[in-house]
Amino acid sequence: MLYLSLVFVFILSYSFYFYGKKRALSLKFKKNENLSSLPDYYGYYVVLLVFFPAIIIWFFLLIFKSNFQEMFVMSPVLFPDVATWSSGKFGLIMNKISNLSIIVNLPEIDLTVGDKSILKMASESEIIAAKNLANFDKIYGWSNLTLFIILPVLLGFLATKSISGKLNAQPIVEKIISYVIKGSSYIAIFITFGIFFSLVFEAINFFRYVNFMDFFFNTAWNPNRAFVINASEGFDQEALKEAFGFVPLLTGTLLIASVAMLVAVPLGLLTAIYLAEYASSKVRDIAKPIIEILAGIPTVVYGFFAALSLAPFIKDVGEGVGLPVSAESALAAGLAMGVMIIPFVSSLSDDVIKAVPQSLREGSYAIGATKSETIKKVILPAALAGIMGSFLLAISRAIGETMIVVMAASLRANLTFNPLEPATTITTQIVTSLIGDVEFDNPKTLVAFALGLTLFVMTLILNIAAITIVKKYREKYE
Amino acid sequence: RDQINIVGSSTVYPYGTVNAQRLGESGFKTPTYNPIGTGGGMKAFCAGVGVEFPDITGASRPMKAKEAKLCLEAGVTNVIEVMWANDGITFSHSNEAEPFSLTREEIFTAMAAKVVVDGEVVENPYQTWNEINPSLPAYKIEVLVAPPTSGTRDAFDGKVMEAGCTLEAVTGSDDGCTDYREDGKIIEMGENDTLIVQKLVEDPERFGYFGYSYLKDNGDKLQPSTVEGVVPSAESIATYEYPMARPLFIYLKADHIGVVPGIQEFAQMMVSDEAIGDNGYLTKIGAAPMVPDLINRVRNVTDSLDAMGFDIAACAEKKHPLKDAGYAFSSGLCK
Amino acid sequence: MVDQNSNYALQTSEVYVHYGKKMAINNVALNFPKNEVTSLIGPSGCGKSTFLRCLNRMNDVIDICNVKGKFLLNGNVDIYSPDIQVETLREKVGMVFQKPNPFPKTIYENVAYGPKIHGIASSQNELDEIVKDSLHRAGLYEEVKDRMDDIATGLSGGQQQRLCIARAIAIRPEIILMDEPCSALDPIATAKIEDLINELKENYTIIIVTHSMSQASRVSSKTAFFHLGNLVEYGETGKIFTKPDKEQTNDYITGRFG
Amino acid sequence: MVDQNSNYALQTSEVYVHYGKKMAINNVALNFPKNEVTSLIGPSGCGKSTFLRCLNRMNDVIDICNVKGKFLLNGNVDIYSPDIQVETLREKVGMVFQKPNPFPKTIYENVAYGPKIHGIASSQNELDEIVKDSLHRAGLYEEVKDRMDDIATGLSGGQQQRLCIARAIAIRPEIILMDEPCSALDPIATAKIEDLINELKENYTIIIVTHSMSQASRVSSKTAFFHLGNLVEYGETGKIFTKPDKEQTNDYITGRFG
Amino acid sequence: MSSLEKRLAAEKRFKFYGMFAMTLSLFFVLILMYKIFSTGSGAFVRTTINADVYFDPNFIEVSSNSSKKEIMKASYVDLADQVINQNHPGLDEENFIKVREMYTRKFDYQLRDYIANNPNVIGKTVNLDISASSDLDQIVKGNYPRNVPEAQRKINDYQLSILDSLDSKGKMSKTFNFWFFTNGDSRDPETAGILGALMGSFYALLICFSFAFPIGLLASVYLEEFVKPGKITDIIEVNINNLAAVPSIVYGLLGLGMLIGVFGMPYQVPLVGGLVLGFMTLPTIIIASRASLRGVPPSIREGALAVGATKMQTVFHHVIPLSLPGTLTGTIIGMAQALGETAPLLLVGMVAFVMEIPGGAFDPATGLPSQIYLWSESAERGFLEKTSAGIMLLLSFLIIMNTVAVLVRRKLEVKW
Ligand SMILES: Nc1ncnc2c1ncn2[C@@H]1O[C@H](COP(=O)(O)OP(=O)(O)OP(=O)(O)O)[C@@H](O)[C@H]1O
Ligand SMILES: Nc1ncnc2c1ncn2[C@@H]1O[C@H](COP(=O)(O)OP(=O)(O)OP(=O)(O)O)[C@@H](O)[C@H]1O
Ligand SMILES: [Mg+2]
Ligand SMILES: [Mg+2]
Repeated sequence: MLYLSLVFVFILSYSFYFYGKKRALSLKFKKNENLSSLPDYYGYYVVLLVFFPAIIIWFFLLIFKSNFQEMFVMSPVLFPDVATWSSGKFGLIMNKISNLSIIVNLPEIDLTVGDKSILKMASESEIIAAKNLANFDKIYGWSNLTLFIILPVLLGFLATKSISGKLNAQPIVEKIISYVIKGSSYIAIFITFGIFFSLVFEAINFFRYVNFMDFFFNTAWNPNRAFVINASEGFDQEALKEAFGFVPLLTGTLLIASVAMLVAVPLGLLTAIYLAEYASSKVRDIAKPIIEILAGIPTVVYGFFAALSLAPFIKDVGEGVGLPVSAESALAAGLAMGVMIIPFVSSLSDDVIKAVPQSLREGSYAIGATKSETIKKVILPAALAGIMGSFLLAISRAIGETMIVVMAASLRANLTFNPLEPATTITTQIVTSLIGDVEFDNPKTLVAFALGLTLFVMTLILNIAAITIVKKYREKYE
Repeated sequence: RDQINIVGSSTVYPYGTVNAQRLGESGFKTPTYNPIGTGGGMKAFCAGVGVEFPDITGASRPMKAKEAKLCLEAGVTNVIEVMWANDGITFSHSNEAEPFSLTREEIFTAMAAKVVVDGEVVENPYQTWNEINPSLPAYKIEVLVAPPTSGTRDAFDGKVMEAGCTLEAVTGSDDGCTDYREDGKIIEMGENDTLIVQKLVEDPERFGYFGYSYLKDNGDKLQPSTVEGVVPSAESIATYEYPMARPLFIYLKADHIGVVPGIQEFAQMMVSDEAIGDNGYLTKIGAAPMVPDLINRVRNVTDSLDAMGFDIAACAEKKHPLKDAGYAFSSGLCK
Repeated sequence: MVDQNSNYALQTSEVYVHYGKKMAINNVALNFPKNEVTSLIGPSGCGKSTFLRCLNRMNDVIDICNVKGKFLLNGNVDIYSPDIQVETLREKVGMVFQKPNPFPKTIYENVAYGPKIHGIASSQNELDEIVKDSLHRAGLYEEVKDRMDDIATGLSGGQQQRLCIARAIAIRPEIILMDEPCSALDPIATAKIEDLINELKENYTIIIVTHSMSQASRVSSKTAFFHLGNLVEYGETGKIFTKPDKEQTNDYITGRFG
Repeated sequence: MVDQNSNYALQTSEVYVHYGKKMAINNVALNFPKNEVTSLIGPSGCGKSTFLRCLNRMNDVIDICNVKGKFLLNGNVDIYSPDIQVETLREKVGMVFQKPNPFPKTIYENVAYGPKIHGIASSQNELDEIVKDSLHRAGLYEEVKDRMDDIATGLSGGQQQRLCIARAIAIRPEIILMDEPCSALDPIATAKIEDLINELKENYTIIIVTHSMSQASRVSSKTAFFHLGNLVEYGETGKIFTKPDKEQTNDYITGRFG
Repeated sequence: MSSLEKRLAAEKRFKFYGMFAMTLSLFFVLILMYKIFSTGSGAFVRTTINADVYFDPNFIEVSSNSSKKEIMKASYVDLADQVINQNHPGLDEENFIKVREMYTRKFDYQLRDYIANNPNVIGKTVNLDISASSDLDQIVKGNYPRNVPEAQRKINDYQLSILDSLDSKGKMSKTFNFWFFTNGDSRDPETAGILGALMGSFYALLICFSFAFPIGLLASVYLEEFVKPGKITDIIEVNINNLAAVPSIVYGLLGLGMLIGVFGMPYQVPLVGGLVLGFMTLPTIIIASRASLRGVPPSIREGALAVGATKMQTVFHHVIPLSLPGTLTGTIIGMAQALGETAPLLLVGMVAFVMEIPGGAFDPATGLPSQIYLWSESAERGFLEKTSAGIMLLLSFLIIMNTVAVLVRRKLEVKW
């Protein structure tokens, strides 16, 4: 019903587009009126006048349905003390009534045990309310449908009638569309704020326990030290100081992400180049989607692969040449992660390389450049911005990955740049902290928010730096 | 909403879901269970009364006073505590290797950052088990442990590391009893027990600890060490003779009973004989039943929906009816 | 028939080119004498560019383009033989395209690109010299000498075209293929390019596609007239423009065509 | 000074154009009489394209391009006024670019695009007719009539240029700006386009950039000579080519320039 | 000449590197696929025990003319016990329990469904393949060894002897496990299916796509085509790049804090899961889309503008179609990632035990990766192969999704 009506809106809008355009054209040709806008715009004009109200109605009906129900059902006649109920209780009773409303009119045979159990616990007035609700739903459904069909159609016809040569539809339509487009890009900002606010309060709570400086400059990460001495004294301040040192997480993140990028950048970029420039279109058509699968394999698989196949292998090799390798190593995690993000580099770069105009290639070949020279000197520079974008996505993905790290590199924070040792990353610690059994306001849990916020601010700074640099090097080409 | 929503501990998850499924088979909608950890579960559970909040939370440790406070603040005043079984933490390794018989002190000595040697506190010098006790095999010391936020780790630290701690005698405080050594012998893993099992199989000299149910299902691969001479089994865990046992809980939101069908039935089923009796469906997958008087008590609770003295307001003040009852777990209640 | 005559810089015979199924060149045989300028003329779409692009195997890069025929460089090198290095070939046979296609790099780099990859310059100074000289010969130097580090795509149409000429001659090819090199140029710039061509032909062989009869007669000694993919007539430029053998040619040059 | 004279299709004055800091047009004032053809000539890089692109505000799309000046359409419409709809302007002032830029769509769609968005055709048949007619006038129809559904970028250089002309005239603009429309065309195709221009000028105003003096004198009644961003001279074509007022102009047309 | 040889050698090397890189990437796919397939294929068959089932009217509460509803509601536990007694005559009570454990616990459901489909079978005897319990199944498939001491096995010696005798009578067989495709989750591995999770993921991805694709496309169009570079674009650009680097779990926090906490959306439902995944995918799409918008040459825009198209029309008619392949690549990759993510789903409640198959975006559901994660965490041996099979299904889902996108992408790609 809900979905059907949505589909209906789209079909309706689509047909009104043609209707509006047709009307505009007939004005122009049959009545010889001068149109002040391009004919398309009259079509869009009608569409917008149909689509937006319809969508708004749709949302309205969806969101406020429960309010209407409540208004109708929760009458003080049935529930004299309804005014005194807390909203939680109100919601519960409402929920009970709507559960009941589905079953009150059913014959005995159709009732399941669960139905019987709520029937048994329902009061007389609740059952009456449920019956009311069932009736209400029926009426509401029908009235919705009519409202929903009639209003947009009516609006559509009115809008179409209102079309005249003088009506300048274009600025109206473009304004609306440009608001939509603008809005779309502002969503990114809203999401950013959303994230910021989801993190900041708990992060502040964390910093009430742990000193700012200790967090950022301590070199030991050992949340286990954060224990309560006793009820009155709270946390052992000395121990807290040593428990949350951000530095080893940062180095771990950098270490593992670098290993991953060392795998993904050359492999991905070379693959992209091969696919775009050398491979036949058949090979490209097949290989590209297959490689894209790498991005979708659940990370558990990579985790098991890294932990049970790669890590022991690295260990054996390492011990073979006399290097001390731990069974859990940043290398194993980084390698697996690198494989995972190959398609981010390969597929996206492949696309931007493909988009470089053919005439540039020809220009270079004509000078006697080899393919590889052409690629390195002409094509890659021309596609640089896009390729950088793919690196950015890849590294972002690498930083965000947790499962592989937990499984293959352990959770031990280790201040090292030796990839043969265990290491852990910021994100991994965020996840582990969040889903543990520790109570919510323990710094062990709260640190997740502080870590999240730190990471957020860090990448923000990096991005600002990046954009300032990139702006200097951006090349436009024809 | 007519479907129960359970959140909470991943330790309780296997039991809670089996029970949920049975409830579903008996004609209710099958409840859903989100394993977001005991802490996360408590937070969601205590967020308020109303259909948008969970009805039940599973916990691998008792509710803490702080959590009770949170519940109270959000108006969740009627909570029923159902302590329904016990779990044992086993210290296991591959059954390809020689069996181990350990004491808690030995485990502590193998794992702690600082230990006492000749009456002095020193950095842990031990590399192999037989250096600690010559009767043990000469395996390298390597233990896979759960992350610091895990309940299993918490329980293990409390029951083994603190109990076996030798530092106190020298330093006079229990500081550092739960500090693991940081020389790579202790490997912190995520809460992925399947992986830990596989890693243990790969390297038979490694140890790991996890819930009893994992051992049950991986009997072909793993063997538990005896601790203080006791083999972990349903009986030894139920009686707390096995020292690494802990109780498991579910908490019901009383205000939701009657609104979302099946909450009471769920709890009743969970503590019924079919579930945690000798051959019960939960017992079979690793839950260890409780001693009879506790069972009777909890069945009473679920039948009458009388919390039997558990009161969230009291809990917020660290009071609990069983706190002084002398059970091994009593001190942890409403801590 | 191709005869092994080394007086010819390029000899072609039995050339057929197809784009997919569409035929673009139909059995053309044409030889290009050394150190002379040959013009290719003919109505738009007749296959001049296509033919020209065969001569340095530029058509290889178009997937659907299929080239058949014999092509001999300097009387002995089969340019379509598998042994041939297409890069060397193109180093020897330079090309200026119909649509100017400067790289999105600086003006300097555009010209320096070829000499750099071929290692023509032994020092930075020499490279600078080559760039300057090439730009100068293409008649562009004065206009861009202060903007060497600007991106080349910001040049005007005619400037771009001259830049592409400069780029092509910077590697000093033996043969230069020019596809309407003066189409976007004013008379003066055109005259400069024609001077350049006259100067170059002392040492190089030049093949030029042009729409301007007068240009053809000014610069070239031989002219080939194409029509609908066929080589209609070939001969001394003077003869072609004064008394062609074929009716069609006559029609075309007198503008009475079609 | 712009005087409100409706005999002019376009009047411009005090036009300055800068690319970033670089000046490209320096204080130009030029009026274009209705239903006549005006040629813009001048050496490469002198700002002809730049000036032309001001007339339909095409320079708006180049970020660094900064246009100042007065532009009046039909004696009363200020084309740079904020009220003006640039699309309507461009519908009235069509343009053919120096480098052919067909859309990577089919040949048919390339031509049909303009009429479609402007709702010029009332039926599919009429649209077909417009497309056919436009291609025909641009002298391309015969060559492409069997390939209407091929992608236009597969056409030869000259074909692309004629396609762009067809595309521009398909929307029946009042003024047509042509930036070297015949640069890639052979004499016959050129003649066709010149015929087209002659035909169009009955109803339309045409401004054409060309490098060919002969073309300028063949098609245009007025000629403007640009040099280094300045308008050097403007007048009757005949006069400009026979006895120009300025030395510079004389030098240019006699080819003694630079 | 030697310089040319060097260059050609470099060319060869470069091409080889490219080929090598591609082959290596493909090889990784192959290895991972092999890993998954080798353990997962077992989940597609299940062990069955052949038995003659007499649909004894005495043990069935319904008759052949009962309505389907009645049939579905009745209990068949007694019938199931009866069948086992008939198949293994002479069991005492203790052994009966042991033998019962060899059959699937949902045996009675299997009987029920059979009757529901063939109501007139009552009173007749039919030869049926009855699903074995997962423990038995694992023994038969060799995933759990027989030769460990009895105490370490879930199937004891007595049950093994029964198994062997059934086997020697040719009563053990294997059938295709269609339950895996038609059931929701279950804690009995033999009846656990993927459909619930599949639908959950489907709805979530649908929401994710409907949110992220249009918004991503429009946002990139705005940034590339409509605003002059300046402060605002910089802010948004930094923002988007930054969002790309936000770990997925933080998006989970956002969903929990904002969507559920502030906007009061329900917990556990694909609507919220999908939106969160959409937030996460958005930057990927925007970044990819911007890169490909930048690749559209300005001359195309000028061509359209010159015939009087508005900016809007130019963009929508010419620029977007040309950039769509790149946008689609970003979408494919972003969605692939979204399909494989567990962490953000965890926080909005979509990692859960959910048996019921969701009927829409507002029903409690779990997703494919969550299901895989949950199974991989389960102690029961039978879930091991389910995990891999689940992954196989996820990959098939992914491949279908990709194929559609690739087909669309190929249709849109114009060579020029
Ligand atoms: N996008 C641009 N960015 C910077 N400079 C430009 C740009 N376009 C043109 N110019 C410069 O402005 C001047 C005038 O260019 P314009 O294209 O108008 O010349 P033109 O007269 O059309 O020459 P041609 O006959 O070669 O096409 C030239 O010096 C050119 O280099
Ligand atoms: N890439 C291509 N795909 C398909 N057909 C093509 C392609 N390139 C050229 N053609 C066709 O081949 C024929 C010859 O084209 P060519 O470019 O050689 O003509 P031309 O003589 O150079 O013409 P112009 O003087 O207009 O440049 C034309 O009909 C053209 O449409
Ligand atoms: Mg050509
Ligand atoms: Mg120009």
